[in-house]
Amino acid sequence: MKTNQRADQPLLSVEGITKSFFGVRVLHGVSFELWPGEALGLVGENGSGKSTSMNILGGVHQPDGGRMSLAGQLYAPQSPREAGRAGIAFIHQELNLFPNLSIEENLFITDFPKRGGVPFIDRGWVRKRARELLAEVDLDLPPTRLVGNLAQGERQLVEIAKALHADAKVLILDEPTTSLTRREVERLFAIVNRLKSRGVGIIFISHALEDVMHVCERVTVLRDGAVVGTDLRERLNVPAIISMMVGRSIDAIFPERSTKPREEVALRVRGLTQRGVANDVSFDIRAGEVVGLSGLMGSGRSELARLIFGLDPIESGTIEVAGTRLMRPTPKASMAAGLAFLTEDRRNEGLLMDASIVDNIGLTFLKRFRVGPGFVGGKALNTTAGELARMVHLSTDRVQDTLAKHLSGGNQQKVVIAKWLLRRPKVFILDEPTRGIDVGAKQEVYRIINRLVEEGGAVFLISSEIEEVMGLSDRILTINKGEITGSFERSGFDREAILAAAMAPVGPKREATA
Amino acid sequence: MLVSEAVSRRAEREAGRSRWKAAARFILSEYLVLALCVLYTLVMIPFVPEIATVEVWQNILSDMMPLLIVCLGQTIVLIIAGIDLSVTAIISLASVVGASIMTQSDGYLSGPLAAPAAMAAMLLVGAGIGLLNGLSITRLNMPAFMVTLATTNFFGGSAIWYTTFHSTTTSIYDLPDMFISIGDRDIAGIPIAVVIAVAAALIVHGVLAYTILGRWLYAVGKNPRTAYVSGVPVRTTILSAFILSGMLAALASIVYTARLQTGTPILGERILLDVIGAVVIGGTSLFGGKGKVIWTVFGVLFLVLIDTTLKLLGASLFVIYVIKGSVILAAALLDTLRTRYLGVR
Amino acid sequence: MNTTRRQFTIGALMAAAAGTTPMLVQAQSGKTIAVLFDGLYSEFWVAGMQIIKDEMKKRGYAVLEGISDKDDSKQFEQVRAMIARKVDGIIIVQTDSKAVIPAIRAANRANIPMVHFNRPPAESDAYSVAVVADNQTIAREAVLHSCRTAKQAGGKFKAAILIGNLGDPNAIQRRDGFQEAVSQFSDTIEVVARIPTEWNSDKAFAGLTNALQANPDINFLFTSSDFLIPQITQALKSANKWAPIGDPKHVIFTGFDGFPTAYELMEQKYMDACGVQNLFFETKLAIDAIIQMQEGKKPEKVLLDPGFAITQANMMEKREEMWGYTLLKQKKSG
Amino acid sequence: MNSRNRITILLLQAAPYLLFLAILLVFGSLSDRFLSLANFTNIVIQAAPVAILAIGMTFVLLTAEIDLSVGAVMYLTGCILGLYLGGVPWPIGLMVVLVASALLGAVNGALVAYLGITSFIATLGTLFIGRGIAMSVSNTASVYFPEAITSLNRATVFGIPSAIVAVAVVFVIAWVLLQQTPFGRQVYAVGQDRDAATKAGLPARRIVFFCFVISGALAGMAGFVSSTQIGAITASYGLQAEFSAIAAAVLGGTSLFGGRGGVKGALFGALLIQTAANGLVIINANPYIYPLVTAGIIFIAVAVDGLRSHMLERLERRFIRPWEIA
Repeated sequence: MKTNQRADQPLLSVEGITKSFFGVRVLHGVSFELWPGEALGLVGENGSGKSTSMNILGGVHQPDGGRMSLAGQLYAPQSPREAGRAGIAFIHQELNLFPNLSIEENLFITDFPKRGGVPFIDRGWVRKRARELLAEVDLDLPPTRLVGNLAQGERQLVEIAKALHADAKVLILDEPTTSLTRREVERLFAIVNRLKSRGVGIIFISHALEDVMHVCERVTVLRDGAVVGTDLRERLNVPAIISMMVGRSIDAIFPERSTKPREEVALRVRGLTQRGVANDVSFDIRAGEVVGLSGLMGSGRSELARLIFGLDPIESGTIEVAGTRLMRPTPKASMAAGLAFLTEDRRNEGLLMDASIVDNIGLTFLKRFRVGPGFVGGKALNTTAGELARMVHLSTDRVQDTLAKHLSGGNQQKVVIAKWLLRRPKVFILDEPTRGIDVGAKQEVYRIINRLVEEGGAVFLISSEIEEVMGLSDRILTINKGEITGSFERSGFDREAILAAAMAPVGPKREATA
Repeated sequence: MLVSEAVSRRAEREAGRSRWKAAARFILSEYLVLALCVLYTLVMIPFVPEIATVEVWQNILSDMMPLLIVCLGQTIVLIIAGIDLSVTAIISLASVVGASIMTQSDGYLSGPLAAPAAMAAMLLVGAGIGLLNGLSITRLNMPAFMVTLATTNFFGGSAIWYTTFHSTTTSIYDLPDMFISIGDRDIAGIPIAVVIAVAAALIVHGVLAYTILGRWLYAVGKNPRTAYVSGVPVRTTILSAFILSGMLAALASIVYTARLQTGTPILGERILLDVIGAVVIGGTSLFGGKGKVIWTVFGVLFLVLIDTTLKLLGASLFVIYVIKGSVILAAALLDTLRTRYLGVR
Repeated sequence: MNTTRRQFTIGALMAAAAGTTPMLVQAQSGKTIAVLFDGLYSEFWVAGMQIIKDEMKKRGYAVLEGISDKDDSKQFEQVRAMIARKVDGIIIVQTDSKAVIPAIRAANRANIPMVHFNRPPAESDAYSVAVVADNQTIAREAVLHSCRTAKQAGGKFKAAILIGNLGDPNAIQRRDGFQEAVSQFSDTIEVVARIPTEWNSDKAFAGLTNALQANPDINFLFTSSDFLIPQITQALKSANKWAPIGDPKHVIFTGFDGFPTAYELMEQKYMDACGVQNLFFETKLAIDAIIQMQEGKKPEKVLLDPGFAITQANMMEKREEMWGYTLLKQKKSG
Repeated sequence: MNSRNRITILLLQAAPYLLFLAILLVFGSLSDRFLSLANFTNIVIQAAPVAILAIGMTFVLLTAEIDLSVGAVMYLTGCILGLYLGGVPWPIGLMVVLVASALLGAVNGALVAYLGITSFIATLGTLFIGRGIAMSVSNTASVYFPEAITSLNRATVFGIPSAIVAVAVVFVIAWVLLQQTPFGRQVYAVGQDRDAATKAGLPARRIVFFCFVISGALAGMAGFVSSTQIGAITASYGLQAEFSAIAAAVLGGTSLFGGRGGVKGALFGALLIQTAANGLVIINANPYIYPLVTAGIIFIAVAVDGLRSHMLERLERRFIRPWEIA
């Protein structure tokens, strides 16, 4: 194998990197090596430490301990720009391109070549160089095409071309295939292979294990902030990788629930379809039941929640809440029917950061405090908000004069939960309810969920932490590419099976991958 | 309410450490503008002794009133992070429409009902233009600035054209006494105009501070996404803000028209600077989510105070322009520093 | 920390700046008069304001000035401020003849004499004195001279008029004077363009340029004010119609007001006639009226400046009465 | 559905041109003088000052800012030119005007880019300060320009009227600056996403600052051209000029939110507005409807733009089932 007849030193070596956030250790000594001309697959569940490791490599964060070296030199980038200059290109899922500029302009935006003494862009040179770069990434487009007119996959290739222009030695691709069509994926692989042959090292982060197996010579599996194993592709297969990713469940403590799901259906979804987002999604949630939705990044988990809550339009399908059909779903109509929706984007959709706790909590149900013609009973609202704040164990009782932005992440999330509890929802859709909050706050959230269910509410729980979904749910649905790919009863919960279902191929028939 | 309380709270925490913290708290408080008004008045007394007379203060009060009414509407619109440039055209159009209805030389109506009907029509003009602005913004996805720029040109032009059908000159005169009395009569010693403005201010304050709509307005201004996800009828809220702004401009038009006893189509043409200036001086932010009636009252007071003293001194127009422009810049700079100061900690 | 100091400094500076500027304009004790114009948009107003101010100062008055920038509401506030300031008289130029009436009433109530300079208010029961030129007659006489010139030259003439702000009675009267004159010569002169200028030079320029485009054969022009002369000159030059009397391309041109530029054009034979308002006489009438009213007398409500038409024929004998010529002479000598 | 969307967007994109065509057809059928070369020359000459202003405004709008002070800059530099530079040869006069107006633009730029004041308020303040100073130096009286300047209006270069030459020169320079220099392309990047541009290492503040300088300088240039045309300026000179400029730029497809548009659009917008105004005169329309027609055109153009960006936004959304969309 090529990887065995390697050069005498690795291109990049990472040794014992540790990192803590707010006193919580997220990386417990991550080590791996990347050799010139190889692609290293980096896999692991959400929260296993992939992103943090890559952010450290890309200069976004600085490690607490350990060392890195790049081509034999000590490598300790203080900023993304420094990392870029050292030859590490990080291509994020959210691309950093200007859609209003052409391909070539995006390639050279920071360092346009000028023509001799005059300050004009040397268009001829730019065009020529852009063509070369585009040819290298196999993108047969005029360099003058606006990036805004490109498909997602094409934009990604432009980003790669940009990395090539910067003469990157190491290319980090973060979930590069999730938003690509199969043909675009094939093309990406061809380019990756070409780059390898030129000696570029590639770190390929993906949940799509088939893709990883297809393009990477070696695979490193991370779990709980540490490397569980690195091996050659030939010695691995998808089930083996999954079992390495999952390991044994550890210490998550999920409070017991005393009640069983009731008979009546709280939420009934039938044939929900929106082109490009969801396809023929049907399921029920009963009162007093927690249904978990498990899926990988880009599987359409959050998108499904948004469709149900009426934030995005739907083409066909029906939604019923406690027997009432939502005719034209909008947040207002959904709320009136008894739905509540905790968004994954707390900062931009969940809270008014510049408003007080009371104002945030009251927002969902001001009419409940209506006095006379449209007035708000301020005292009643304050009292109720105070009660809710105590119920969710908010750190402060100064609900009137504490701004949301001054709270910690966990407390912010409690405010979001409180504001929805104000409506006493029949069905509570929770999208990543514990993202970015500490362990104690997580426990509180779990407790609140249980209490809600015990009182007859239904919960639709979306989480990227499979532990959480398994610990809380009565039933688990798996989703991939906007389709439901599996359903598991509590008695039949099995991590590997669930993960396998979440990775089940969907969509148009995939070409056979050798 | 929110920001200032947070500020004073933060300042409280740090109080006692050094003297400048107390000064900072004061500068950041909403009473800064009021204090500046007092300071300014005291400074001016040696130069314009009349400033200490009751009559001048009556003038200041009366000059403030119509401007304050327009500014109340602008405050509401700025709270939702919009802007309403069309208030000037609304004032002008409402003025000539109202006058054309009630003028006693060949108006549409005569008798005791003429004046109330005319005033109702004026308010309707304001509400209608506000509705058009609001619908264009919420339904056609147009930026408030461009919408109201277009409507201000359109209805400003319409006002001038409209007048030609009702008068051989550019204004409409001979309004009923009942209407004119708004401009020059008192109720229990208080001019009617003041009563109207104070009532409008109290109502707007009530709406902003105590009603559901008020909370929706702030929520939409702070973050329309969050508001929408929380079930706030964002479009209706934006629509209401522009309708309210239009109606308040029309109400101001009633006071202006009554004061001049004449409907003229260029009535509001020159007051846009004063309107936006006064609201911004008061501390309302152009970025939305922040604004209070009392701030606007202080802002209007400050602007009118400057205006009045300069008038009393016979200062030329250009001095007035330069000073007003500088005051607005200073207020904006103060606000930027204030936000930065808040943002840093 | 620095920020806060800076904030304080800004506040202090603002107060200080506002506090010190007015010191320059502080008036001394004694009698005071307020001169409130709606703008100083042309030399007529600049000269009028200057003459009134000089004259009043000469007579021992302190003068307070105020410009409303065509905002009647603002002017009303200015009048009230002047009343509060207890001035001894107000000379005013309003924008709208009707909107000024509440201001007259307020002055009446405070017993402060008010004189309208050059623009009369609308009819009302309020008492004030207006000094006005006999616009209609002056315009008619000047245009009549041009009409006769046209008739003599023979052939058909296409006429254009630049009309002022329709809310200004003076503009209306000048338009009517023009109409009266040309209607007497309807066999020779046809009016093809009536250009509204709203007393705005940009609009006048664009309007005339477009009118010349639409009617390239315009050869008779009347402007309701001489302050538009630069724009007219430019428009005619661009249309290749700027030629002196005698040239076949010459446009018979009648002015109004009696500006220095008008005199120059007459001298250079580009302008045929000009209706002249007697500025010196009008300022004298206004000042006399104010003083009489202070003494308790009640002058006529309207004091007329008969004015006159200066033409190529009577230019030499009449020019001494033309304020524009006087100003020009002063400028040249000093 | 997708291709239908694209067609709708294309239609919406073409809407201003269709509007222009409609104006030409309507006025052309109402008057035979309208569709003549002489009249179009006339239109371009009259549109020249607004076109130059709009080109300057485009720079500022591209960075998602706004400049309300351009009319005041025109007036103030016009006063300087007429009052103090009467005797100098016009090229020197023009240079002084350009330098002075660029400095005024720099004040705006500093207030906005470095002191962080919202551009709307900052330039509203400088608008009044500028007008106040101009009124004080001119005593609000008319300011006359000497023959050396007013004769420029009739000057031609190879038979082309000077105003058209001025617009052409400004247009070409602005176009080259925006399209062919690193600065120009970075203006677009900053306007599209200031944070991303800063992250990418672009000097966003400096770029915004220079856009205000350019807007100021071109306001001076526009004032100079219009001075040669009207021969004298009064205190109402330049009032509302900022709105004409913004309207022209927006009509030509420049977004108020930055990053989209260009100087071609500004030129087109100015011509569209002037063509409508000219047509109304030619058909001898009631002068009172002029502002109504102009406002109506602006309204339609902005509404079309709003719908278009709404549709684009929907198309920009990321999909998880891309094969269903492509």
